Amino acid sequence: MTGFVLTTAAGHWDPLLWLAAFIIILAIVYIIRSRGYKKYKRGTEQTLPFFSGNLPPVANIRSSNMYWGFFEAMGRYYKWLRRAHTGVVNDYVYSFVMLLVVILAAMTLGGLL
Amino acid sequence: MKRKIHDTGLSPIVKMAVCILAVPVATFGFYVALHGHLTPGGGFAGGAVIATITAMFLVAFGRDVIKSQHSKSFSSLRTIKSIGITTFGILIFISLSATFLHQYLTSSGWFFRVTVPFGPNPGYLGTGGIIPLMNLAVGLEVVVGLSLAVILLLVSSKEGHTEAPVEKMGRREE
Amino acid sequence: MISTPFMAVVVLVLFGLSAMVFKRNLIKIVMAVHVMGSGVNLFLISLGYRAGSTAPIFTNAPKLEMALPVPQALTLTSIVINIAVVALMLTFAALIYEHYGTLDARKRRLLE
Amino acid sequence: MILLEHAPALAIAVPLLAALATPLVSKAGKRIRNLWVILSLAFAEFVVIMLGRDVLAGNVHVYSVGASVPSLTSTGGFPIRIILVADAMSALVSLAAMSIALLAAIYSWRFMEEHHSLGLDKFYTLLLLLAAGMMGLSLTGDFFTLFVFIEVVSISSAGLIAFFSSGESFEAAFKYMVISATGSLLLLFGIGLLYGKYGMLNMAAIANEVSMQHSFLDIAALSLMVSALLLKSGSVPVHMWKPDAYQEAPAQVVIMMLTITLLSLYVMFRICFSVFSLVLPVTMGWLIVILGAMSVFVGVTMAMPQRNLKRLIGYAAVAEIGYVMLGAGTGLIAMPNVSGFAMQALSGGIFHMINDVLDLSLMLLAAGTVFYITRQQDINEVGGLAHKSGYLAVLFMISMLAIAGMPPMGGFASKLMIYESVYYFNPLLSIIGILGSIMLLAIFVKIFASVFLGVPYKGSVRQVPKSMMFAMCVLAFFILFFGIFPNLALDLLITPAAEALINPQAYIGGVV
Repeated sequence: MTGFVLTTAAGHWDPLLWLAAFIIILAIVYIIRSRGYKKYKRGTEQTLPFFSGNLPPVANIRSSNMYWGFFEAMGRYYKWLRRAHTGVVNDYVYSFVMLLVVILAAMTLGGLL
Repeated sequence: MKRKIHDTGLSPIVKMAVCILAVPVATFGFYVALHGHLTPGGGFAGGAVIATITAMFLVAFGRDVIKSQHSKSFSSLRTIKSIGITTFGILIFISLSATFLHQYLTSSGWFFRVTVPFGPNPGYLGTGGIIPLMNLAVGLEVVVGLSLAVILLLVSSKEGHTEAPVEKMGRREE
Repeated sequence: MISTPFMAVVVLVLFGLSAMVFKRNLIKIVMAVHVMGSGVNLFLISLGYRAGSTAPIFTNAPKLEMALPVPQALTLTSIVINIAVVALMLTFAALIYEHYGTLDARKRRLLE
Repeated sequence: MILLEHAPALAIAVPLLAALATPLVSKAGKRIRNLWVILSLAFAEFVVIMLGRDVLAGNVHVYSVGASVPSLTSTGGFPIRIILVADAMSALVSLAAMSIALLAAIYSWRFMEEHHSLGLDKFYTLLLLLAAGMMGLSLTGDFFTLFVFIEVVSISSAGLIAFFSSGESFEAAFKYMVISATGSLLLLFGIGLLYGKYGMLNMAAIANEVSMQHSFLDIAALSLMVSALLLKSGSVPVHMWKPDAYQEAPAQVVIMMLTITLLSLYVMFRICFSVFSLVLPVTMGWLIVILGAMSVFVGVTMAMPQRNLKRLIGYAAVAEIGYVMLGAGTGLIAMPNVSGFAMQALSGGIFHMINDVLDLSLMLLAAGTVFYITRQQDINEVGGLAHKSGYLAVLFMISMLAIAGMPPMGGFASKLMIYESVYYFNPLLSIIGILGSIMLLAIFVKIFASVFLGVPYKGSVRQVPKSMMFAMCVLAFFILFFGIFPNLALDLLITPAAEALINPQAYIGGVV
């Protein structure tokens, strides 16, 4: 076999070493878990997750508003991004023509330098 | 069955003319398809010419000709269509002896019995290799494909809102 | 002086592109694609032009100086492909009209 | 062996013949048609593997269609001949494309069953036509055949996008078709320019000529072709058709469209590296790298607020294309003497091309299965599925970690190579790439949490069929394999492909 070390130009990375470390850490975690209190009664309210007193959530967190903070912070950028992403075919062709013009200009200038 | 066909569609003169015309149109379409590599045309154009016959029959005999055998004929038409296109597929593999699409029939005199030197000639069929065979396969597929399209357009428009002019012509006659 | 077919090609292609960018109606966009396609085909044909030559068909050819057959073969294929593309786009436009009730490119349901 | 001699042409002709014969075979029954599709694709996969092994043995595999002897490339008599060239890079790409097509066919056995009213033989015909087009795109050595196969691929994938005939799918298919038609027409215009100047259509023959005289015409033709191929690959300014198309198409068709984007990137690199390498101004490399960085950033930021899962994966695909362009573009900038970091960037980019296809395909198949078993479309109604189908949650987790580039998965090795080499080249680009990876992980953690964790799902859930599970497990196996043994994949597949791209003389020598 050609060995398992991925030698990149600036160093190397050994996946098997990483796996070995991962398994060792899993073993340690399992040991810590197994030393826990074993005489609890399964299936009673003892096994329910503790929501600091109030009722457990009925529905999941709606997936769309998990990162609302991020959208607030980048507000102006997202406003511009939403405006740029119209679903209209004409704007698709317009951006393609713009790309073509930019590449043509860059290549001709590049060619002269 | 006989009486039902005769009362719809255009006048009997037109029906007779369409029946007579069908033969020359078919031969011309077959000619265009077969001589694809010599004269302009080829499989697609020849098939389209032959497909006009179905359109002519539909116009002359009215739509009810189709209504009677509605769904049964379509599946058989589709099988003929796919037979045609599959022969085209097989023809790609035929010349596997040398390489794909190798024109090993050209001027080998086997199929068209004429060996033709390279250069201008008075239009022998042999110069085409397997192209005439491919044109025939594509022609068959296009004939059935286009006539299916015409039939489906007419049949489906019946449920649609437009009233086909052919219908009114027939009724006024009785 | 650039010979006239190449100028016609530039006009056709630019016309097609500009119609696609500015026209709102879906059918007009399909027509613009077809116009651009024929512009590119004209360009391919005019590449193979030789002064004073006949069509490259061997059947009792009057003389041996013939126009280049290869661009004409390319154009044939490109025309057939153009038909298929335009036919497909017209069926989509018809079905969009059936579902949306309008052919305006701005009325769309697929948002950003 | 006759099979090996005709391998490139067989790889294209077998799916084509299977596509043409599917309506006929489906008369015999549904199971026979499904078997026919999968067997023909399996045979084509076998042919491609044989071709790959032969090419890795060192020789560029050349096949001229229609000549009396397959390797007759000297143009006695007929000046123009279609020549299929398979060197290490194209063998790698065709192998990836055909295996994804095979998995898509296996996946769609049960996935399409409830849509039989829409006429499944049409679906399988288009699927096989798409596979034949992909094979043609990756093996062709001739510019005009490249244009014909790009059109075959565009038309059949537009037809497949509109397969679930709802209003939105027609709109997505229409937009895709308009964009692909304009792109390929301009590609044909560029090819016409090249034909006008050199009188030849063969890539290698033109590469041989281009080194001698170099004028503005080459630059114009090159930029036309590159912009058309960038459009087909969906990099930033022209990426907007991708989320629409990925949202509406059935899951397994989206996988094949994913491979098409990577194939058009491969064709662009083939043109830049092999054909125009000697005359290429350095600005082309810079253009690709900058567009790559932009598509990473825009793709990731646009994917954040999405609600529809497949649309979100579309934007993630735009970001993944950005990584490939980032890697290979750096290799392109240091083109004449590609050494050290540039070589690593290029092989990192190619390695990421393969990893990206595997990760996103697994994610898409998992998303398709989620919608198959719960019959829902929006991720907000679907919740707590991990209780019902644990395996699906594990597979989704694997694909999520792979896309974000976490260690045990394949994505990590290629992204490590790209970041390291691009950092030495220009730190800002590498920082954008790393930022993109982190945000990709954040997005998919959000999706995983809302779809799989939380309150158990109330609605009725179907059992994940075996064929879909098999397709996903094969993908998961390859992701893990490339993750744990990256240098095995590197030495076997990637470095020969990178070397094949680097020296155009080998590519030209094989043909001319």
